[in-house]
Amino acid sequence: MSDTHAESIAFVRESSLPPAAPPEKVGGPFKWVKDNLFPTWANAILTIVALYFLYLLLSGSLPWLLNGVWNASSLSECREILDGATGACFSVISERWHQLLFGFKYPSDQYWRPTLALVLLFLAVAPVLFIDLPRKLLIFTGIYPFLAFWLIWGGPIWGPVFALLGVIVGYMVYARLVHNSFAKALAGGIVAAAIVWYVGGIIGDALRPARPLLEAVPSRDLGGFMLNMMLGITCVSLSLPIGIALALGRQSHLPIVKGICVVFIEFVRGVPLITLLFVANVMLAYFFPPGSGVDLFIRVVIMITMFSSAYIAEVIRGGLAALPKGQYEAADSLGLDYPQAMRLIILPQALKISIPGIVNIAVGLFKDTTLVSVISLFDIIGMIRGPILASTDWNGVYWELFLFASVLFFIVCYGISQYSQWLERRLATDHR
Amino acid sequence: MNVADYQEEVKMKKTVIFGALTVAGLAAGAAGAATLDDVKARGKLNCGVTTGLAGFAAPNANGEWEGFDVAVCRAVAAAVLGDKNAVEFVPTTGKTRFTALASGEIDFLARNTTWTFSRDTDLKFDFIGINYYDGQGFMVPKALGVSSAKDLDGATVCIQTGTTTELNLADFFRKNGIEYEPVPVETNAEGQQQYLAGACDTYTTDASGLAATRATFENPDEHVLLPEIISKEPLGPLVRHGDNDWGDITRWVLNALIAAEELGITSANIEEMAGNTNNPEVARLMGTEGTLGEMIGLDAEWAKRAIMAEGNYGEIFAKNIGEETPIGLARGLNAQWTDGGLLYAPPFR
Amino acid sequence: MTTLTDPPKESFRPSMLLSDTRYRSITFQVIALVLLIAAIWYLGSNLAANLRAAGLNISFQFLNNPAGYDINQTLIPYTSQSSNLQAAWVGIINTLLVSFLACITATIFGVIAGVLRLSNNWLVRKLMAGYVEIFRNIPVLIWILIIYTIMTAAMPAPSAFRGDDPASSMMLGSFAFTNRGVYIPGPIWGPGSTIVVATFVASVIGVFAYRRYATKLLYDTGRLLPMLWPSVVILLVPTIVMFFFLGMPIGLDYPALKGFNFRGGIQIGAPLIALWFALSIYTGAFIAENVRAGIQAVSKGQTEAAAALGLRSGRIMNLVVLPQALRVIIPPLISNYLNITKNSSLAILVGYADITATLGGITLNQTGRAIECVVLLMLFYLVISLGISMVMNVYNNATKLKER
Amino acid sequence: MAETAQMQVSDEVAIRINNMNKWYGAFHVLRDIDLTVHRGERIVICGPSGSGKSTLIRCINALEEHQKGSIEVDGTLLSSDLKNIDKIRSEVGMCFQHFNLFPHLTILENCTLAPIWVRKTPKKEAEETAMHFLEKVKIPDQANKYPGQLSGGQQQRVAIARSLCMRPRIMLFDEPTSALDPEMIKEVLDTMIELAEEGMTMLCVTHEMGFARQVANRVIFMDEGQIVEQNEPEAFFNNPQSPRTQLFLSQILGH
Repeated sequence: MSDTHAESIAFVRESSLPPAAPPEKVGGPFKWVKDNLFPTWANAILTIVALYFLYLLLSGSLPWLLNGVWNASSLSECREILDGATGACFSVISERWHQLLFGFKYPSDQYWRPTLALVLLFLAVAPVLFIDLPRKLLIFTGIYPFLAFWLIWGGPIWGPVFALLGVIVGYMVYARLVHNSFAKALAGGIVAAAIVWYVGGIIGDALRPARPLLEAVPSRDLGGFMLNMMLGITCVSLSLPIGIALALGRQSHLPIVKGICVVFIEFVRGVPLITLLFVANVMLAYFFPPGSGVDLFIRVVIMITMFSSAYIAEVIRGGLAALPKGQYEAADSLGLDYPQAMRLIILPQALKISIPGIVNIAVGLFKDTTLVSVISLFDIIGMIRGPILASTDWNGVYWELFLFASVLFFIVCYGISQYSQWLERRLATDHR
Repeated sequence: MNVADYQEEVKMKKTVIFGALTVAGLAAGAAGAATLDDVKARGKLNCGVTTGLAGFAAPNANGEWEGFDVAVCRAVAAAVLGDKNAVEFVPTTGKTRFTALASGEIDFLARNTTWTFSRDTDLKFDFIGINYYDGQGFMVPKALGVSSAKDLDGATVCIQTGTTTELNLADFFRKNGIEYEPVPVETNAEGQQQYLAGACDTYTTDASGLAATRATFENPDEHVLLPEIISKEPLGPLVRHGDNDWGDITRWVLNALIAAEELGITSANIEEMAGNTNNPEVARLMGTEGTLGEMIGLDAEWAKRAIMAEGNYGEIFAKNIGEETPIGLARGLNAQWTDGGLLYAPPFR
Repeated sequence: MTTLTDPPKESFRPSMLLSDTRYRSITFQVIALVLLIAAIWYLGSNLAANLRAAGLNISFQFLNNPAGYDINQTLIPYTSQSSNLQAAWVGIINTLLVSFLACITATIFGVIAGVLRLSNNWLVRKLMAGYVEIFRNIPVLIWILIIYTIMTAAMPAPSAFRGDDPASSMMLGSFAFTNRGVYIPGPIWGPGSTIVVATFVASVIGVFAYRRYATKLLYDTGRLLPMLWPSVVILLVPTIVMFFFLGMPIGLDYPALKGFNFRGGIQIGAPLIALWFALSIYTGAFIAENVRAGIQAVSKGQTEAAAALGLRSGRIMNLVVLPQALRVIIPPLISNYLNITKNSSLAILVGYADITATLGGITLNQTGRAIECVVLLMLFYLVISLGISMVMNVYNNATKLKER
Repeated sequence: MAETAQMQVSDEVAIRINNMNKWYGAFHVLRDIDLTVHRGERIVICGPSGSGKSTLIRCINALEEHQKGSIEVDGTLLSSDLKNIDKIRSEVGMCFQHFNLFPHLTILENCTLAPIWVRKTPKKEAEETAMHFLEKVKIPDQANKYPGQLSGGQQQRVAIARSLCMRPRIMLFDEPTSALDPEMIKEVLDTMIELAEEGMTMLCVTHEMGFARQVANRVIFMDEGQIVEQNEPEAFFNNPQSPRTQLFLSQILGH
């Protein structure tokens, strides 16, 4: 301590200092470039290497992209137009646009149906994705699966209507009984729904119109990117409840229940999806009662759902494990029984924690739906590798088609992962 | 709305009763007896074809299937259901075709499949005849300067997996004591891509398939088929083992197409032939005489409809793969026995 | 359990099956077991009925029959006359080979990209972010197809090397990059080569021994020996000396264009390269994210604490940050390895003879034994996955933070 | 104050624990516990960490299972019958060290959840009750906030209100103040004192000796899973008998 202060250590600040601006820096783009691109020698070399790489990439692809031909009707015509110059033949995309999106067998005058279903999909998932939207919109989310089913497959409207009615009645019965006992409510709901479905089936048969409003389309006529979307959405939504059940089973204290879940999860996670698709393709039909003939689309949905439910179960299990034990104890001490505690306290929190993980699984699964092309379903890759490349007109246009498929997948997957990151940030700042 | 759609719809309705999971409707019938009943109840014939081989089975730009194998499917549908368009074409790969048939997903497989002993016996199928006598050949670029398959020592060979050609290839090179390196491909399109990129020196498959493939090249003249045919490939449609009635129906539809050519019945003159003919066999075939249709559980005009669907064998051949088409195949072994070929339909009696 | 003060034993009532915690769990488990058995029985009886109807039977006899087809890349002896079982072994070894190679390169790609994503160089950071996002968001199947197409369409065919004025030539006269694969010189093992190899192995052990000794010396006496140069010397000098002393017993076999293809040396087939590279670069993007997350997970406080203790930045990285980051990185890394192994089943797309392509592909097609082949196939992958999971568990337990 | 409190103790037995034993595997956590709590009694349990105090009170509402001996709460013998367990849990409220509020529900929802789902109270009535108790713990204005937006002391008071909404006859407190900052301890203790003055039967595991002196009518000292000493607070603090109690008290009061 210096002499000047020696006489008086005591000090009282009478007035607070006003905040001052930071000292002036050398600003401008030049400084930015120096700081971010050439701060050290090693970094400068890295920058130059990166620039060279970028140059190679762009000089290789840009002329090809920009010089693309959009209005030819076959590859040979494309080549004529290009006349030896580098350039893509994007006309395959415009000419086969519908086939790439809907497969080659969906009735062409009905393309508006899957398109409308896609548009409505955004409306249906919006309240799920953005919690700020009014909760009433969830009603539409509940109706959507039946609506979409009817739009895409067509046929008489009574099927989806009674299916929906069954669900509604079942839910009403469940909601009425759930205050008493979850088990009774669940059983009651299922029985009520089954009764409605049964009666509805009979009524529906009787009411069958001479000509359905929407022409029926068999599921093997589905194809293209639409098939990827449908498989992805159907399987992820079906596998969520199964995944939750598996996760709860795996966390359970009952050794047999736990054992069954562990074996199922580890088995499914241990084998590649493609072998499961082989099962769907060559084996699963043998496991259904003779003569039931479940078609390939359903068999594939079953196997992919099994696959994703095992992965989702693991994510949710992580969420369950991350919850503090106190939450379970608090629920117990208030006298909540197991279904109540799970439904009201544990699962809402565990699912919230698991959302990013579930989204990751969903993105992965959506990408993996391309594997169905290996078992001769005509998804977008199946269309490219099959009918389009096999046709005399477009034999040999790989890059344009694969680029197109890549762009589609990138848009969807990148969009979902950006959403997931937004949600993660939001949940992090949200009330805990 | 036709009968087929109506039937499909009844099926769809029932599934809704069983619950929401069964979303897409029942498809195939039982993997047991009475295929005919199933097909009739469904109103559609489920016919397995390739995923795309020009001339044999490929969807055109409108998504309609066309080709040599497709025509056989349509003839069967016309005979059984009275509508040549009442066919659901199920594309199958080399891997999936047999399971699709065995599991009842398809009723009839017309996918240039080679008739072999083990497929007929061990895999429990019945080949109902031969619609194309083929043999495995090699295609090479002219620039390679190879004139015989025996010169291919050390070559890289593109080969479609899951076919008998794969085994024939191994046998051929083994027998001649020369080496090769296989490049397995899944589809004909990929085989073509690999071959054109020079990733293999030669592409081998059925000679008819090679011709069909070469026809789609930018410069077909730069490629030659080598003279050796290294295998017998009798290609024929097949059905499940055990349903002999269904086997009979399909067998005789195919025979009717072949016999029609022999007897000079074409889709153009068929009405005339049916109306007034002195040839008793034609009359039996046309259903104006005898009860052949009844014997196989169909009506009298079954064969007439089958022939009217896409024409007789010769017409089908000419329209899809004949010399006038880009595929450009000569009749060769596939000529009528009267012309020195192997086609020989048993008598309709 | 039973003492006088215990609650009096109530006589058993059926309602206790549901209301009493002691019986309730048994009740549920019995129900679960019954449902499981019923499900298995149902599926099993359907299977039996269907097989009977189709006249098929389950038999593994076909494994001993000759396979009849050829395989282009085999590490173990195989001809078309070998059994289907041998073909399956070829497939298994090929699966393990491509998985192993891809795991190594994916790790390299991933670590580089992950570290560079944290670089303070803006351009590099963005470039790496682009790499990660593009590769993560496009299906691996498309990548495999694209890379295989690049391999076959963009690389020269062997015929391009032919002629007086060839369109392509070999690199350094000994490496040939063609659309059928890469041909590199292979070793020829002469007499005495085992001694050279043995010397090399001994040197490797020697390097580890030296480093261990140096660390021990540091701990015991505080003397820090130089590490890098002695290691290099120990590694190379004895082997080189031995090599020349024995008269250069190991030679190189250079590939050369003979007939249709290059012969000699080591051939790495195009399918293997395409699959290897596609899996590596795809999974590398995922690993990059893990690496980045791992490094970021080590809290800044750790670095500051280490710095406050006076450690220099290199040592901070080695002694404090990396051990903690690895704890975060390695579990997802191993599950990425698992994914590589499972994704290698897509070999079928490029015609690489892995287990899915041999047993699950050609053998299945040629014999028609679908159920048997698929069951064996799943069994193989299951064994591999469980094996890798076991390794992961051992690692997790070993590195678990000791906490109360 | 202590005297007025003492007068509310009735002869009616609220909890009777007889010769209760508990093991974690081979580890003997609770050894021959005998304890009778009368209605209106306020008992403070203290002891070094790991002495089994928390385990003891967690056994009372069956959060932990005991292996030997008996526990009787309000005349109901605790058995493995779920109905028994549910009955006891709805009679016994519990507050935890870490509050264990449900973070995804608002304060009000936290308080109405159990009355609605367990007691089947109509929602409106449950909300009125909840507001009543929230007023009592002096945070009615926070009813629509989420737990994460409240301070620790407020959260613990909500936790107490949440328990009270079930109208329990007995309250268990498991170190309710040990996770709190010093300035928040008082607000929680005040709430507890108020509760005690109303005659609530309370079992409280805590190291707040001031609270024990002021409110408790019995202090129990546990060590190594046994009840070592119990006495009225004055006697307990001023004249501990067992050497272990003396050592413990000297350590926590010594500075």
